[in-house]
Amino acid sequence: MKVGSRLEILLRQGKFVATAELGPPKSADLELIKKKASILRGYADAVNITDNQTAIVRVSSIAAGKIALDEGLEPIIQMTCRDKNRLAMQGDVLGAYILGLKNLLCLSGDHQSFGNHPQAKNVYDLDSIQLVNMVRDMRDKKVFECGEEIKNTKKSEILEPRMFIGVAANPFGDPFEFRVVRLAKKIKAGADFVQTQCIFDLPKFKRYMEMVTDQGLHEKVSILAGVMPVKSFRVLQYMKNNVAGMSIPDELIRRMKAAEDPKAEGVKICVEFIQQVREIPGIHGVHIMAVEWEAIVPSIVQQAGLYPRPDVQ
Amino acid sequence: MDSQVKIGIFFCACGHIMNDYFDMKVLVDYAGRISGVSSVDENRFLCTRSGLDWLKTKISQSGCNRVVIVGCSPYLYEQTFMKVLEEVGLNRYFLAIANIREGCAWVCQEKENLMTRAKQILSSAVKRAGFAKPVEKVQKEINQSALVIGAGLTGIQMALELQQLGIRPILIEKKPQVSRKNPPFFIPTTQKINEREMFSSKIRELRDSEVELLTSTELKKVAGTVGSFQVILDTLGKEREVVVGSIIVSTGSESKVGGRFADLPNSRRIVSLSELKDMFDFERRTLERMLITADKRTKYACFVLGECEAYTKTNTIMALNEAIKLKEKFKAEVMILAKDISVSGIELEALYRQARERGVLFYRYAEESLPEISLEKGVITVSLTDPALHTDQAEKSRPVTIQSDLLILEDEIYPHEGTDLLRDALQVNLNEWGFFQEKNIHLKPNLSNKKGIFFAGSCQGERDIYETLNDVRSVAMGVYSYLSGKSLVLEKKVEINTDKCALCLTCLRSCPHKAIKVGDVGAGQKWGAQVIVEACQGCGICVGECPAKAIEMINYSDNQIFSELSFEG
Amino acid sequence: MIVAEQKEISEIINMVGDHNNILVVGCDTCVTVCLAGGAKEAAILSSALRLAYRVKGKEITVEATTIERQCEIEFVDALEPILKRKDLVISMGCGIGVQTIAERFPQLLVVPALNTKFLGLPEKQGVWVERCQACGQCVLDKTGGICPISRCSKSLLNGPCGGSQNGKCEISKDTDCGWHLIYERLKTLGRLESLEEIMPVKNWSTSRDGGPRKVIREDMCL
Amino acid sequence: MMDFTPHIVAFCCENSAYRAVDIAGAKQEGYPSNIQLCRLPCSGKLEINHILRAFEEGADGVFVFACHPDSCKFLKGNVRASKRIEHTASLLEKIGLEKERLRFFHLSELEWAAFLEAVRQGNESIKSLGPSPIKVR
Repeated sequence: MKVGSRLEILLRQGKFVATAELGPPKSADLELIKKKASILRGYADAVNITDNQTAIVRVSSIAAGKIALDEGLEPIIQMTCRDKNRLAMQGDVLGAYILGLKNLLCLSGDHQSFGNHPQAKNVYDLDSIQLVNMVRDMRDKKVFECGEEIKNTKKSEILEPRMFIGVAANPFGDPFEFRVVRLAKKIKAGADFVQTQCIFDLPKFKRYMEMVTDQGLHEKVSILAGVMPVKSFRVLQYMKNNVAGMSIPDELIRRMKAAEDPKAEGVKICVEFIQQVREIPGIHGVHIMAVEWEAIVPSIVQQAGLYPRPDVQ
Repeated sequence: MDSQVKIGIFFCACGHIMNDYFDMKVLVDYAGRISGVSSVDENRFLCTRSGLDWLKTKISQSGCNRVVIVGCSPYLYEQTFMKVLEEVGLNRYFLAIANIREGCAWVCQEKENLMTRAKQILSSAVKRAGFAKPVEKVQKEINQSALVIGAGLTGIQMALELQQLGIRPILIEKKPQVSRKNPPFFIPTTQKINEREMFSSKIRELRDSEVELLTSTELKKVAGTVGSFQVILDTLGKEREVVVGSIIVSTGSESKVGGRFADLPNSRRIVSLSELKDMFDFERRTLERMLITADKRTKYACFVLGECEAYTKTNTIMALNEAIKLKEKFKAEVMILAKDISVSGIELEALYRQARERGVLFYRYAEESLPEISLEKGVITVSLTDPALHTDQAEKSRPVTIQSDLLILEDEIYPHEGTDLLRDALQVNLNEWGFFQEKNIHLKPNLSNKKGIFFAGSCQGERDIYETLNDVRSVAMGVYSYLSGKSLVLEKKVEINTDKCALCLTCLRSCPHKAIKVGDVGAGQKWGAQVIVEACQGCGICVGECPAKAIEMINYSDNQIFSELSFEG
Repeated sequence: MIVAEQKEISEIINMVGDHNNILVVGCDTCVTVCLAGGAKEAAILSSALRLAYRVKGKEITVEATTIERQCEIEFVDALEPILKRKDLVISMGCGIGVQTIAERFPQLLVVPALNTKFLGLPEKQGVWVERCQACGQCVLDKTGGICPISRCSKSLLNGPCGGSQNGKCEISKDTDCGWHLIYERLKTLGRLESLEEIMPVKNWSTSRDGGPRKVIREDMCL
Repeated sequence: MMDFTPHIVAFCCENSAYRAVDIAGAKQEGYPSNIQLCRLPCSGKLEINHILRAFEEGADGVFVFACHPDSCKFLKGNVRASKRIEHTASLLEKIGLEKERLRFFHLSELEWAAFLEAVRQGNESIKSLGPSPIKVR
């Protein structure tokens, strides 16, 4: 056991885990975080706390993560390379750890041109792979990126932050063949678990997973398949046209369009996907990305037969 | 302005015309007071022999070194006056023309503006002459040969005529052989000419001549300019370079069934006009089977025209010719359906009359009631409403239904395949229908936009046989006018100041004639852009583009252009 | 070369303000080549300024000249005789040119007519693209000759992010994904395996992040 | 609108418009005599600062006559001209001159009648704009 987080324990035990997402508010609204947390409590083994998601300013992921922790959730803190340099990142890792946060998802981050501050200067001091490597070295080698040991004074004890390290993987980005290589690189850099981009194109995902299992990568890392409930066909259409690195079959859009109750259909599709990805060799869980629709997560978890969630002994 | 410059001004009264419009005394007076002017003289008729002699003497006597002629349009006598300048030892570009006849006298409707405008034109011309710089001449050897592209009737005739004029022709043909089996697309205007026989005899003539014929050969690349084009030819993948003085495009055109009926199902009984023409020559039996049978029933042949466009001349000529032949050879009932029959052209009215006399029936249809064609179990049915056919005033025209044994549709005539590639290689223009575009349809119908490159025949669009042969004759004369001498004099109209050149390559990229090279300017000098005089056509686009103002067009310098922008007088 | 772009004329007019004896200085090097500030542009700008002020009913004197390289003190020296009585210099050089003139003539107000954009090349006539960010530590040997620092929107060093699709970057469908290009190039070169290596954290101190930079070649110093 | 006689400079390609103007002259049809001609070897030779200079010299309008699209003797000269003119027009507008003072026409060498029509109509449109605001007062 590297860290002993709830997420790590469940994965070690071979449980099929379910994680969800909690987007911090765009204002100093403490109650909203608490409300979202109470919805998810008991339905997700761990919850991603996004970091200025889509480059829009929100409550910091560590602060929101601490609230969520106090509300009884197991947070996965997201950290992007866009907004922080290596100093800020390492400081935040230390800070998050002493607040009791034990899971960290390392991301490149959406380019700032998408968000509400397109004129901002981006940082990208590190890329996500280098971030993984740095956080792993902090944990396992007990050193900062510069090589210095993590301790206060020469004589004092080393007290390193111990993070269970996650990465994202997009099986649908291009060049397709490189996607598995990139995953392997992330594992080599120190990733403990992987959450994939949300899956709409199951056949393509299966092809990707075959390449992953061929290389035995699923044995080195826990892979959680990303799924997303959508409220209408327009969301799918929007993502197809505007979100880079997405593969959305037209057939799915047609199905959503034809549905009498699109929301219910969206949930139904999501549940179907969960059941189908569960069958794919090498999948250790699902990550339910109900963006700004946290309230639907309990019902999805129940319908997918994933309720109740296991306790950690 | 250079203080060495002495401008001589010479007024031409154009007989008495100028005096009718201007107070010449005032103008002469005005001219004399413009700075830089050293002499002002008047003559009654500068363009006459005696006038020109007078001019020559006057220039020499006055000692002026720039000349301004005040008279008529530069399009009329500019070249003549330039020659005079050369004869007295001045550069031909030390000339400016103040066109106060076409540009002023005949323009100004308000009498009170006449003098002001004339003075304005005069002062601009003087300034322009003041800034004139000598244009250097470059002698260039001429290659007395010509490349003819396409060995159809036009190309062959072209090559033969050039040879007669003492210009060595190289005739290239894309197809593996030139034979009457692959007839070119051209149209005789009358029954008197059998174009296939004519073509055959031309092929024989070609074989007996010394014309160099290269089959299976295409043009790949062209460099250089009139007098010396370097052409890369490709014969079945093997490349070779030839140098020719001129290039003539005679690639012809192609045809296919066009218009609404292009998609009719395949049937031996539905043919295009040109297919019918071929059948007469090569598949007479098939026609006979269709149109002559034992049952003595009258056989019908029906032409439908006007599908591609309202009227195309070649289609009309072909239809009339073929209709007469069908009538004569097979005694068939022949009908021509058309929106309009117009027959302007040599002997065409007679051809139409002949067709009527032989009993060809003409039906007219209107734009709003196009003929319908159906094909069922091998039976062709054509139905139309002829607005001229009605029994009663009140009654609407009754539809006519024809069951036809042979249906002949119009050809769509389009540029030969590969025309686009040839355009790119030659750097010439195509017109809106994709045919080669003449420089000026009325004045210079066979010239391309590039000196030394000509078009002949139906590569320029529809041509009948007379027009084709006319093209050949006029192009042959055009080629001769360039290549009859031993050398060609080129002018270096554009100058690049390599000290100013930033080597940005803008001119190299934007020159439409690839007349710029960038490289070593000369021993010991720095790199710079240079003009390739032979290729330069003198458009000045490079001057317009150069960001360093390193390129100057010698007689369109900034100062000279500015001379024409100020308002005074 | 340095690629620059002319500022909006309205912005230049604002900078001119009440000055009325102005010298527009073009530069014969990079900005001539990128068609932003050569002799021709200098002539156009001075003419445009004269016109703009005349529209407002004011006559101003605007002269134009160009010098070989605005980034060399010796060439800038050549301006001295024509600077007399000038109350404003508009530099059509890159940012370096503006500063060199300002440094050489500290009493004089020098303003920029261009926005200096990047180090790049013309992709075709009239279109320039960035190729180098002058990071001070070239990695082109590892990336098949395609620069990830300048051509990846996020300057990533370990391959394309999740936003790469159909060879395009997530920021716009008109922008090539730099890493996709690198991938394709390395594939052509048969060197894809080099992408499996993790490229370590970059030392950005050689870039602007290390403060104003300086190159010293001791043996060449006089 | 006040009645005044505008100063107009017409840049003419000598392969098309300059010839058409000449024919118009020979036809003795008459056209506004305030149109001053400047002969160019091709409209592609026209530079932006020539246009600006004409305005500086007091022109109320500048007309540019080029060959028809796809009919340039030099293939692309008229295309280059039209792009430069578009650029110049936007520059004029930004410095406070109406962009309508700069006009671009296509003409072939035989279209003298079209030339007459263009200058008459162009002359009227410049008249309606009034004198150039930069005219030396």
